[in-house]
Amino acid sequence: MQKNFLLIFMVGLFTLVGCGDGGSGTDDSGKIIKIGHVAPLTGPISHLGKDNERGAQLAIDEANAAGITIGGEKVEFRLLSEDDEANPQKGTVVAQKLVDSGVAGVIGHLNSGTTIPASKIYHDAGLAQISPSATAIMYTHQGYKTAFRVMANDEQQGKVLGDYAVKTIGAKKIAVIDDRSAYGKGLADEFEKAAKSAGGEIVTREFTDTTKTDFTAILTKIKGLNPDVIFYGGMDAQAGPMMKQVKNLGITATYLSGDGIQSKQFLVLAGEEGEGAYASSPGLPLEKMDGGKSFQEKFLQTYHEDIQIYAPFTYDATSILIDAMVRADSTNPESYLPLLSQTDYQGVTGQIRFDENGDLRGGSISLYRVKNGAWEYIETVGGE
Amino acid sequence: MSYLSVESLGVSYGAIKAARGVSLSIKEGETVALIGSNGAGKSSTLNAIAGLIGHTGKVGFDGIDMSSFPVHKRAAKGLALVPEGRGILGRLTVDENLRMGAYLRVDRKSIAVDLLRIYELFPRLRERRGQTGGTLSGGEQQMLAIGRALMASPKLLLLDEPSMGLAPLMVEKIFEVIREISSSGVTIFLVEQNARLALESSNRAYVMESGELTMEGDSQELLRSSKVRESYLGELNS
Amino acid sequence: MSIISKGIEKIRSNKRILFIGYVLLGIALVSLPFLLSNTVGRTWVRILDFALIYAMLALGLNIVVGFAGLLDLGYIAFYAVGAYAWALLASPQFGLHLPFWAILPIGAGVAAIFGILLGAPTLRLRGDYLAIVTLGFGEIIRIFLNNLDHPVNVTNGPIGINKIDPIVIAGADLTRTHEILGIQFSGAHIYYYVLVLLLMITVLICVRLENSRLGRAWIAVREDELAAQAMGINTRNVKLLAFALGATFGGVAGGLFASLQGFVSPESFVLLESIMVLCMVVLGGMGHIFGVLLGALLLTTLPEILRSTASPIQESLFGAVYIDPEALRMLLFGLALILVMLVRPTGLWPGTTRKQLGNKG
Amino acid sequence: MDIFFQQVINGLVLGSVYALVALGYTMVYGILGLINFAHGEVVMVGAMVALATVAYLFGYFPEMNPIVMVLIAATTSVISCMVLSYFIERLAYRPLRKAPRLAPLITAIGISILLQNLAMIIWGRQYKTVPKIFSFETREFLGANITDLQIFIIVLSAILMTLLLLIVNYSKLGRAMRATSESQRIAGLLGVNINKIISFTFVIGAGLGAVAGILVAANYSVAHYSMGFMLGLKAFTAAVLGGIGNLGGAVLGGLLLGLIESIGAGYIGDITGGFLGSHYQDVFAFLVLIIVLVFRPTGIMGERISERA
Repeated sequence: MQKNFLLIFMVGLFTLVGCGDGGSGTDDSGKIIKIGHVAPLTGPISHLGKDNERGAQLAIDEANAAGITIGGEKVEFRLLSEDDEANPQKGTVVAQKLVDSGVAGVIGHLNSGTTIPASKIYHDAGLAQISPSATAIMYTHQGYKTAFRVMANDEQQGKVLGDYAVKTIGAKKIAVIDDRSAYGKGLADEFEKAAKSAGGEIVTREFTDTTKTDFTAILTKIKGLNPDVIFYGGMDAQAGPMMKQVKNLGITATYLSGDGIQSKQFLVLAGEEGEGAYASSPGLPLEKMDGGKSFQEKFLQTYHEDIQIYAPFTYDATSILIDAMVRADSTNPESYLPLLSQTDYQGVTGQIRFDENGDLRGGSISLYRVKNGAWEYIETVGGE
Repeated sequence: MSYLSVESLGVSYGAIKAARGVSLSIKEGETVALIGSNGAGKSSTLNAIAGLIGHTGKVGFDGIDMSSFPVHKRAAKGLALVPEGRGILGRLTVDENLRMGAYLRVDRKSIAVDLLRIYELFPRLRERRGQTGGTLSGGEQQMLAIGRALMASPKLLLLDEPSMGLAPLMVEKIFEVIREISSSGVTIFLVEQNARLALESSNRAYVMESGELTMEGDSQELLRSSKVRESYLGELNS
Repeated sequence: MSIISKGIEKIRSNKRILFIGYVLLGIALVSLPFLLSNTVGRTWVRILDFALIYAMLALGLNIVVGFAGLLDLGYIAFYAVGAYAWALLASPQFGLHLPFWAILPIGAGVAAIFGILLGAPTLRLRGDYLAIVTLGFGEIIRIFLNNLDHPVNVTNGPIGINKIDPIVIAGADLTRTHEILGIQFSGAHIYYYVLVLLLMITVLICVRLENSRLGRAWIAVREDELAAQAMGINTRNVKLLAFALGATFGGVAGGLFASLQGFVSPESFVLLESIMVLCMVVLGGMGHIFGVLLGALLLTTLPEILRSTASPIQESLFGAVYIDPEALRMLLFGLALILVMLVRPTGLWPGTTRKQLGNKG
Repeated sequence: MDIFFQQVINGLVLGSVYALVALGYTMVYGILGLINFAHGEVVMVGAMVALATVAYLFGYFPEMNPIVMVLIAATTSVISCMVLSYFIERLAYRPLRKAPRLAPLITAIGISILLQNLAMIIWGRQYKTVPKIFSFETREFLGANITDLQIFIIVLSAILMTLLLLIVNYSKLGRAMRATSESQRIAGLLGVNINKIISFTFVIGAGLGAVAGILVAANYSVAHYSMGFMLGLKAFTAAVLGGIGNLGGAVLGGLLLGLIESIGAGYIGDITGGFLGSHYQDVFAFLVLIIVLVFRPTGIMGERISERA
């Protein structure tokens, strides 16, 4: 009986929500096409989430400025950005929310952990989902025709890095560290496989987690094993301080990592001690791409902050989604999905084509090294 | 001119009224006792005067209305309560307990002098000055509690059941000290269940019954009053 | 609230009104998802699903914290155990696909065993020492789940387990959309009914427990352990039972979560979740079953409500969005926790009889 | 063997910081019986304010002597944290002093969420880095590497902790704090203004926390609005390990936890024959905690006095 009270209370709350939703008015500049975006906007990696959102927003702004017509009607794109807090459960809630709001497609999520459970919801709704940065192999291997990614997966990147460590850097003994996130573990696993098959020896596998800033204990242990290369599967926020500790402990091994640290943030956090670190990043360097430079400048102009890591990827993901809609002349997923899977698009991160799983076909991987406090491009491996 | 004046003081715990309409006054230099049976509201009255518990009515001291003062401000005005159960700080040493007594005083020299005086008064405490309060015996704790109160050099000393739980010999010793303090000029308000002892060592006394004051008078006279003798001194009318 | 309680008392005494009340409540519960999906969107049905799961969790924790007075900061571990038990027994991970009626008791049982495992060594501990040990226990479980991919792969580590079987009844997958009598029922919608049913059972068990010998023993232990011992209560067993029963509820909730989500990974079982469940219990009214329900529903829906209102409110108040709506949302959430506690320190809806209990000595 | 010694140094640096933060927890706990969950966030605010101040000074007065700069930043940070902590106690804890025990715990969590998001709004989502105004030498010491900064951290923590222990054990104020922590009632009777002492406790804890925040930020050269929570939690664990409410225990617990984590991470693989690796570092730390508490239910230095509340 007492539940009736609850009910009244709840209904009251929901009415409030209804009012809130009523606030979003519609402009008359064209038919509104909503595009969803999801990334963690609160919590420890919210800086990356915001970066992603900005990349997508820039692509939307450009499309709107170009004045696109779909189905004979002038359209205006609008980004609906949601926060999944890097929490899988919240991830499915906001996924459903986007589906409810009638988005025409979704860019996201950032983490593999939230991308995978959400992909089922988008799949059930028949909506296209393009993740800019979820690299877990599992994401595109569920048999969903709606799941795409514009970044090399762990396997592709790990293989290039493993080969590079042994063949180019010439490492015999390698120490591997990962941050126990889906991303870090996935990349480190694939790296380990590739390095082993290239003839390298993994002397130890150490672990940290995404909340830590002290790595001296595992680094000291690694120091005792005297490896040639230390590989880290993880993000810049940890890699920066870790790099400093590597140098402070007097370790001379070469530091190598993936796209998670190929950022300005790493350079800032690692400071002088970052000198000489290698990192990879899927695609080609922005400077080498048509429109890459201008994207970079526009980003800085608009947001007064540098690109973190994945903004170019969300920018490309959003662009190819819009491109597919334009080609299909429809915002209906049923019509544009087949065209999306046939994408052949020159993005700022490289040539984007999908394989049958929705993975980036022949994704190229570029390698960089820190020199004089900046990432210096070395070479691009793979790609066509 | 009364030193402590209490007007229609009331204390309640939820719906239970522990004391109501209590009005009393104490003159400077007097030793006044408050006697009554267990649960009559004596301790509540004393705690209310000290500010330990909330109350209604007025408590005036030395010409100041303290009714709205929190406990530490009342202490600052010269009230010192030796609470029921002694209230020794068990983790502090004897010496520290005594020094805490002088918390509000700033004159280091006179504090040192008083400390010596207390140790003279209670040589047992001197022996145990480095021990923590929790390790003392009941009697020693009572000495410490009184000593600590004296360290505040109070204008009015409030004593709550100083004889409780002590061996007869110790009780005598404690009351000897109380009389000594009284003769040194400190005003004392004493709550005691041992009515005979209380009346014998006070000038005046109040009798409390179920939360209200029922009698008041000269201690010697009360000792002779048949009602008091019957109810509180355990003597049957022959 | 006292007026409402009195009103409830009045209604309770009248059987006819009571009956009508139950019928209305039943209709309201059945129609709520329709109402929500047609007004504020189907997301809200999903949010409600999670709210119900959290309600179950909160009721379980309420047994440990509210009834028995044992402060547990690692409660989410049992939720995790339940979820992983389901995930391992009904997914391609080991190729096992047990039916739900078999896994649910297994998950509950395993969680209960973990409850006892946690309880046994910590019985001597009191208050906040217990809190930190339970917190450590919760973290230990999460760390193991996160790392048991090596040397033998059990949990898939941080990557998590995908493609977990849903509840299947009569061949129908409950996470898919079904059409019954011409009405479309989404997966979330069907789960809602399953969850409401299970939550009702949970509430019933809790009410029964509270009024049982065991319930009184818990309260005795909570109020004064020594006295309880003196009364002849075997405090050790009573506490262990609290841990085990609380854990069981957590395990069931975890299993339901895994099957609804179809995916589990250690990210869902972080310490913050334990703290949130505790907040639900305390904010709602510790020890009072319906208060705890209210707390769970409020704290799961409030962030979602703020999600859709944070920027409109700002816009209408200041004409523009100055503060990042996501930051504002969490800001308001934190503020709400503080304000509610300041205004109602015993919780929003404390039990009427035990309002005074649980106070500091 | 030089690796072992290096691990000990690593542990001492980490432990010193834990100990400083743990003192804040344990002082508040000792006096109020409250787990001040927001303390970790105060540490974060300390780091952020110091960083913002240094960045400001660096931007506007690049010629300023770096030592002066750091001193100004540290003072600003310590004072801000003290003021912040004072108001937290005043507004969120004091009204709940007579409330059920868990009520202030929830407001503490609320404050923690509030502060994190405020910090995010004020300082942004980026990881902040500490500008390099000093260059630190790395020294070889018995085969282990240690930077001047790390030596400074250990020494400064030791000085602050000694100072605090001296104040608490031998000053009038310290006596009043101990008296209040034992019995607010009796302390009040003796003329102690309980509210002042409690405020003071919060303020001192916050000051130490701010210093810890600055040291963490300086040592790892990174600060972020989410850095406080885990650090706070570890420190709280350390406080419990040592025996919560006991200052010496907090110091011991902090150092011990630092050592356990560092030595544990370095050797856990060898101990378990390679079955468990450094990812079980925290498991190891919590296991030690549980084992200690099973044998000594009130922590290493905790007193066997009846539990409060």
